[in-house]
Amino acid sequence: MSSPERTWKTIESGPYPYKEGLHPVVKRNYGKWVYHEYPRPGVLKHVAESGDVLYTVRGGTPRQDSVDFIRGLCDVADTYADGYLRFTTRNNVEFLTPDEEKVQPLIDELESRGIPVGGTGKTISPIAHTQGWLHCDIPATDASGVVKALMDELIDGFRGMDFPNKVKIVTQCCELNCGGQGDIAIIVKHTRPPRINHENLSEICELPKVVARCPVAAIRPTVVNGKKSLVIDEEKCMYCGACFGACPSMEINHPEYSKFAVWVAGKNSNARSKPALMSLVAHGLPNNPPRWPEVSVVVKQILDAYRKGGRPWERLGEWVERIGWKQFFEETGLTFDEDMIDNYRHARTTFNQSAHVRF
Amino acid sequence: MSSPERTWKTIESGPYPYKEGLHPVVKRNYGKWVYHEYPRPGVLKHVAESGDVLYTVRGGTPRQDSVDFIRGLCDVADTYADGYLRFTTRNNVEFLTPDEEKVQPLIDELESRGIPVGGTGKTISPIAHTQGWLHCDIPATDASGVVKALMDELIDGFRGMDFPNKVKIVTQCCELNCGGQGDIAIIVKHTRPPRINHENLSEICELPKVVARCPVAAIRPTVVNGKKSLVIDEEKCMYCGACFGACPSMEINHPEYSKFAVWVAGKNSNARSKPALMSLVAHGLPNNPPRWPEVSVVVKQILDAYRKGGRPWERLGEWVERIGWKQFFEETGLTFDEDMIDNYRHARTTFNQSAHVRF
Amino acid sequence: MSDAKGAGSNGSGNGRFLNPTPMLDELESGPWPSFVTGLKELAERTKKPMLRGVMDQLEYSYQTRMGYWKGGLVTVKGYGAGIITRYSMIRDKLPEASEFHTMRIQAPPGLHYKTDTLRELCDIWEKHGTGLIALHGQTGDIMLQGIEADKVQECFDELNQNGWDLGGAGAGMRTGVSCAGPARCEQACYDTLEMHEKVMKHFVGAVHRPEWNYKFKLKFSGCPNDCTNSIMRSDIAVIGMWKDSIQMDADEVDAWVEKNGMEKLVNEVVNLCPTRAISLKDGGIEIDNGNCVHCMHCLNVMPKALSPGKERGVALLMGGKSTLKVGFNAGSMIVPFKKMESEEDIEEFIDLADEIIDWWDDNGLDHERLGETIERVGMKQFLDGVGLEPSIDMVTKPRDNPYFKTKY
Amino acid sequence: MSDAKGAGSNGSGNGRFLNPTPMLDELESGPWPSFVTGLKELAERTKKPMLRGVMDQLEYSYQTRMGYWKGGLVTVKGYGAGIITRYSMIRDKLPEASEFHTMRIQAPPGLHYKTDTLRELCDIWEKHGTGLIALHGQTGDIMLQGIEADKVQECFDELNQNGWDLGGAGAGMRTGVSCAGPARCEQACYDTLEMHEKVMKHFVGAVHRPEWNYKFKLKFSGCPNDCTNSIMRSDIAVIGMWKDSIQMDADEVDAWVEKNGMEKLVNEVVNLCPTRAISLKDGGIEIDNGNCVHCMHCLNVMPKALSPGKERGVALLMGGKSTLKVGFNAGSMIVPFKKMESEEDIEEFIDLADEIIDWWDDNGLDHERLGETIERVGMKQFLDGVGLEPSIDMVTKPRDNPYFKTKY
Ligand code: SRM
Ligand code: SRM
Ligand code: SRM
Ligand code: SRM
Ligand code: SF4
Ligand code: SF4
Ligand code: SF4
Ligand code: SF4
Ligand code: SF4
Ligand code: SF4
Ligand code: SF4
Ligand code: SF4
Repeated sequence: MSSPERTWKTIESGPYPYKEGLHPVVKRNYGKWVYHEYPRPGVLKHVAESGDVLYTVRGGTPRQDSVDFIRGLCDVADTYADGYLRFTTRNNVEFLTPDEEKVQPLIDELESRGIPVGGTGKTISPIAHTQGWLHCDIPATDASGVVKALMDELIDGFRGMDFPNKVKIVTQCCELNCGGQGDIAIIVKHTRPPRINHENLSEICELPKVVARCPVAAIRPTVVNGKKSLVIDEEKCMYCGACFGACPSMEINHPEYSKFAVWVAGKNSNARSKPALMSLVAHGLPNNPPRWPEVSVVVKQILDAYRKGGRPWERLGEWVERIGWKQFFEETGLTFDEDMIDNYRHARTTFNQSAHVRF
Repeated sequence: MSSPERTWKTIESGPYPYKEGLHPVVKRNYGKWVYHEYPRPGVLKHVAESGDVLYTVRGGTPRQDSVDFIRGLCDVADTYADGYLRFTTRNNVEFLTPDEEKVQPLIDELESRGIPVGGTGKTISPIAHTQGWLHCDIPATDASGVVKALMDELIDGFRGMDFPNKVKIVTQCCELNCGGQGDIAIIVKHTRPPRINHENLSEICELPKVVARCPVAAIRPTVVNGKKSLVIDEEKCMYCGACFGACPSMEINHPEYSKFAVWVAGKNSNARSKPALMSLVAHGLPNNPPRWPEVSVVVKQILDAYRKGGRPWERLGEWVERIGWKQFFEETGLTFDEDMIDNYRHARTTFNQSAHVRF
Repeated sequence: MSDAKGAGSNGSGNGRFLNPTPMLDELESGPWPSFVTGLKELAERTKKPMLRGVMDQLEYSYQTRMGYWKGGLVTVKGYGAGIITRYSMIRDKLPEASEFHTMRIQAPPGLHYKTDTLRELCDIWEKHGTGLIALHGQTGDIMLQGIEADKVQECFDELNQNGWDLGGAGAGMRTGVSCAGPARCEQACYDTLEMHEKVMKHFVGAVHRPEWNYKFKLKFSGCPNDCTNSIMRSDIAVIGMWKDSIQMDADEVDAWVEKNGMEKLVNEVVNLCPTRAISLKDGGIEIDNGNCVHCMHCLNVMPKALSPGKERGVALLMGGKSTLKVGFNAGSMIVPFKKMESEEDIEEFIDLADEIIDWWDDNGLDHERLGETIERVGMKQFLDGVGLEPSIDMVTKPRDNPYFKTKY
Repeated sequence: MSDAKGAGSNGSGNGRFLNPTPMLDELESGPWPSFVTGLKELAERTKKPMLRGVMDQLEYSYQTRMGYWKGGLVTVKGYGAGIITRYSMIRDKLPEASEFHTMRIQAPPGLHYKTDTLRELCDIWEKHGTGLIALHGQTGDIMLQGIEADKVQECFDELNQNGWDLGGAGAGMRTGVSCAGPARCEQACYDTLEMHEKVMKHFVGAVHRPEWNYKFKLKFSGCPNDCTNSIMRSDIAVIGMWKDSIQMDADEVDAWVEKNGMEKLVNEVVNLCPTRAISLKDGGIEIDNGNCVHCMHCLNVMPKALSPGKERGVALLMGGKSTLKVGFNAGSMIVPFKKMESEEDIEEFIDLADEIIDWWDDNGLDHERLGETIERVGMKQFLDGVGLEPSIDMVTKPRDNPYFKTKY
């Protein structure tokens, strides 16, 4: 692949050096910040020991950016932010400037370019993004599309700051969950066992590895038409798709039987309550491109109830914890069903081992 | 076994009829009680809708009673309680009377007979009892003895009412725990694998049942000196003694290697917090009859710290929950060690999956 | 210490019936009533050799730190359970206690006795056995401790003629336990004694002739204080419950505050409600009953002012058991509320219990308790199997992993 | 819908380069910036066939609700990872996107850029690849999306000459993520950017030549707010921590109360402290620091008045990972506090991380993350293996079952 006349000797440099990209005000006050404020949605104001002030204006991006889009961001940064910009851990772009007067023009410029300003404080951050049909080899849906469709509907939440606390939403184009946890998560849930392509399985996959990948030991070796292959015990299989990641012949994806599930109450921060895992609250939603309206409906039901019922600083899961899950289902209009009762390895620890009950 | 001339035909009557034993005041106000008070330690006062009042005087027993002792209780009941008495679910005896004037003489009579009066309200109930060396076929220690020795030391706690809340203590003469859960539990903990008696194993035990009893699949069939027998994978075995219950040839008990462990923070009631499982806080204590002084020391350390630190109504586990386990170990002077980190089936759910930490 | 002091000799020495038991004797001092003293006095009075033998063997256990009983099989006509058989492993050394069987007798629900009844029981037992009785075993039986195999049937017959029946043992239904309940407690939400009696009468055959995978226990607590520890110790825990609002007597709330002060009201009532369902109002309190989880705390603190609601019944928690194999397992909420007022309500419970036991007996492994079967097979399968509707009350939260099979 | 509309044709029709993509086009409306619009504009401007092919294939995916990429193996000289290889499964139908590989590039810690740097990157990428860039991947890489295999090396060489290096993939160390930290946040308890850079430089070989059981991730959050979600997404989560007392500026507390009122102080600060470590005092607050669990809440609400203590460093949580096989696993506290001020402190961390990775690589199974290995083998064994002392900080409570092997 590499051309023979290559002369460059690779430098294994690791991360790109961070110092180069720091705004001078950042450099001067590095480690010396004292507090922050929210002058308005989409804007942070950080004040340093030195008295220096730094404004941050935050804008949303599609994450799958074109060089044109990025060059546009650079133009904005050059004009309003001394030629520096940063990205957040959640795909937002941030422009840093010490000049208060530049803030409003900067906002105007971004909005005029179609880049919404917001996502700070007690609000909806943009939805964490994964690859989907655009690039991944195992997706059952498209991440960018789901995110775009949903953010179109949640844009007021992104632009405002009137939720009880931050709302972190994630999407995942398969059950491996590259997007991590969130207050709300939209995740593919398969509803049928993989169909096995016996033709090519033994040629392209390492059989023992595939067998080992299954969490419930549902896969056994077999021979089909004289070829080594695998067979699935359909009683055991719960359609997780782990085997598909190990072997493309274990075809788990299906236009009809790869549905959506919605999860809530995940939390990564340690603020107040401990970090918490997400819980399943809706499933069987159709995988319905290009705008997945059924998903939006559920997400909005949840957000509405949370916005109405949550107290200041309560994350979504903390709100549920306070009012109880029964109330959660009542207020969101979602329906609890038997599949939501855990039956996996630590199921017992989720049973209500008490007489505590609400009526 | 039954003699040939037997003429009686068994009546399968089940529980002894309860109505016969109810005190007339109880009968009259059955289901019509309104509230209770604690006039003094060891005495309850229940008041009924009708205005009727019922005093209960509670006394401690050894549980392993002689007919003489029981007849003595009957004498007391005949004199002071209209010929009725009851036992609590925790082996205390209770005398019921509507006459306030009888209460003090009743107490005096009991105490003069060596029956301590107490155990009500926020206090130490007598220790729940199991069979031990006196009767069981698998005990590593004696329950009655441990209880007697400890209660001698805790008698003030039984007689007073100055704990934050009730303290329920249990002992267990093997790891099967017939005594259930408590705020404090004293339980045998074996520290070596069973020694197998290959001589008689296959004669007296069903091998597959023994194999199946092991929770960690440490037992395999083997042949020793031409006889079918079993062998233990000592890497896997964690000395639980489950196999011994299924087969006396799996000799787990040992004068030296059957130690004691102390557990705390079990809770059965639903009051305030949910029922909770006990946690291990001390182990490796010697099985030291006839008075097991090392156990008493630990129990008293725990009780002292709880009495000092607990707030009104806080059960022992709730106190720990509030102050944190780190503080518990500091205040009791006990030492946390690696064995106290769970490594069993649901271990992960006990890990501190957060950055929450006290210094 | 392989040689028990004085063991095996025949009470020679200090002119007393018993042999020396120096270690046990150390348990005679101290303020708590001593079972050793009780045993010694009983033995000295009755001169029963079995009692001397038992004391010798117990002393020997204290010296050697080992137990010396082994099991066996003794039963009464028509029954397969109820006698816990004990043969000595050191009968050649200490022959007097070569047998020491226990008869488990079902006590009256609530454990209320007339003295006549107890005296009768003592007399029968002293006649056939040692005269040693445990009041009560952890499963609620009267345990008559110490009888020879060949006396068991006649003893049982006499007991049975007086209204007593054997309790459970082995892989069957076990003896039940109920709390004082309506007999002496204002918190009772149903008649624990009546239900206990009726239900155990239904299961009497299963008590006497065990033929399931393993034991099965029922306990009856009148309210969520759970004075029978049913949640941790019974396959089905029947716990009193109410469905409507806590009954509040506003005057008594005022009286309470008058007497105890506002600080105590806040610190010991308001602040300790687990869901913060209680708030201050007009110098008293207001309860958000929709958010009350029926923990009992406020009712415990102010029993005169607060009582369970009027719509009363039971909650059923299933799967509680002790440590064996899986570690302590607390029962979990399966039926949050069920009326329990009439015969029919009890019948309905019995039908459900039968259904559950059938399912468990079909799906369980040998020596596997209900809770273990549910955990292994899955709650969903259990609910399907016994025909119960899933509800959010059964779990603390919906599942946190996607590993489930769907129907659609 | 097996026939993608217009797919495979060469942009004939409406005079534009791209083929019709009716479903995708529906994602062009609405206020949120559209990746479709971005992609279309890029394609129309650059006329890169690969982009047209990708749009066609994506449209086809939308129509058929299936994905059509499969993996392969492409790499650069000396490296075994960093390129995510994609070949089309429908290349005969849509040949223009028969290859669509991604180059993962390690971004600067903290994700701060000079515009020059970014423009340079864009230029290089547009030269060799499609011009489509994800800023950033969930693991923190810059993802240059869409290049052919035979252009990868030359593209990499040019990038590398400009200071860029590839990120991780496969069973090795992965690219790190760090929060804004001291660069733009007052809560940072250590220098997340510096530590990220140093540590990832150490592991650079393990990033490029994966040879462990499975992937291994590090994330650096400056404080327990954990703005990198490290606890759920990294095998070792490095989270800022302080050991002494929260620094309080009493005047600023007063100013806060002045501005926001006492009610808000109680409702939003005092009452929300998880351990109730905060009490009212003299119109302000008092913090029982021994009972503070470092949750950050009070500091978040009153950043001007409260800051982390002076004795700062990191806590290390281990075992976080996503859903595969075991369900989401949150990392758990292993090292509650470690100074992190000097080069040596970073070195010490690296030594520990090496130790842990060695243990995991020795004891783990294929495709088993650190957290899974710890769960399977046991925390005690893990601690023994890596030479760490057990502490109560590691668990929420001591074990509730007796199933452990003792040493005595
Ligand atoms: C910029 C960013 C860090 C970065 O290096 O890029 C960041 C920046 C700040 N975070 Fe964060 N957080 C950032 C991602 C996160 C994440 C991770 C994520 O979004 O995926 C979390 C964990 C979320 C979770 O728990 O699932 C996170 C949990 C917090 C919290 C805790 C909130 C809570 O109550 O649970 C705070 C405290 C607060 O809100 O005052 C916080 C506070 C802050 C502060 C106020 C810190 C400061 O003093 O400067 C910063 C401004 C927050 C704001 O926008 O309101 N940041 N913060 C990230 C912006 C993401 C975005 O574009 O939306
Ligand atoms: C007599 C007895 C029931 C029986 O049928 O025999 C009983 C009787 C009462 N219990 Fe109980 N409980 C009895 C065993 C229990 C048990 C089980 C046990 O002891 O093994 C528990 C569960 C313990 C646990 O959680 O591990 C129990 C947990 C309670 C509670 C909840 C305490 C808490 O805050 O957690 C209350 C409420 C209270 O104390 O006000 C309570 C309250 C009461 C009241 C006040 C109920 C009433 O209004 O009459 C009775 C007097 C209590 C007292 O002595 O202070 N009873 N109570 C049992 C006496 C046992 C003994 O001799 O010590
Ligand atoms: C006598 C008694 C202890 C006592 O002194 O009170 C007792 C004694 C024995 N229990 Fe128990 N259990 C007794 C109540 C309990 C309880 C408490 C309860 O019922 O509320 C439990 C915990 C609750 C539960 O059922 O889990 C209990 C949990 C066990 C277990 C562990 C069961 C488990 O699933 O974890 C075993 C082991 C077994 O069944 O193999 C066991 C086994 C035994 C055996 C049969 C030992 C054996 O396998 O040979 C003991 C016979 C002792 C004897 O010589 O009399 N015993 N056992 C209790 C029965 C008296 C009665 O009938 O009233
Ligand atoms: C590109 C990216 C999603 C994105 O669009 O941002 C991604 C994409 C893939 N992930 Fe991921 N993961 C990405 C971040 C994550 C994260 C988040 C993180 O790193 O913080 C997670 C959750 C945290 C974790 O590591 O557990 C994640 C958990 C997984 C898993 C499940 C791991 C597990 O133990 O549960 C797999 C499956 C596997 O490794 O077999 C996986 C596998 C994959 C594969 C390689 C699918 C496969 O096996 O073929 C995907 C390649 C997609 C592609 O075509 O580019 N990816 N993956 C992210 C990497 C970009 C980058 O380098 O910056
Ligand atoms: S979530 Fe699944 S489909 Fe989506 S990028 Fe990750 S591995 Fe691919
Ligand atoms: S989908 Fe999951 S459960 Fe089913 S065979 Fe594959 S790995 Fe096993
Ligand atoms: S705890 Fe063990 S030794 Fe004691 S009575 Fe129960 S089974 Fe026997
Ligand atoms: S003692 Fe327990 S772990 Fe060991 S072999 Fe016996 S049953 Fe198995
Ligand atoms: S369980 Fe409830 S009803 Fe029964 S005695 Fe205890 S407090 Fe009373
Ligand atoms: S019973 Fe318990 S949950 Fe209900 S209001 Fe009273 S204290 Fe609160
Ligand atoms: S993790 Fe802490 S230090 Fe880092 S950006 Fe978030 S709040 Fe600031
Ligand atoms: S940091 Fe959290 S735990 Fe500590 S005092 Fe503040 S609110 Fe309480």
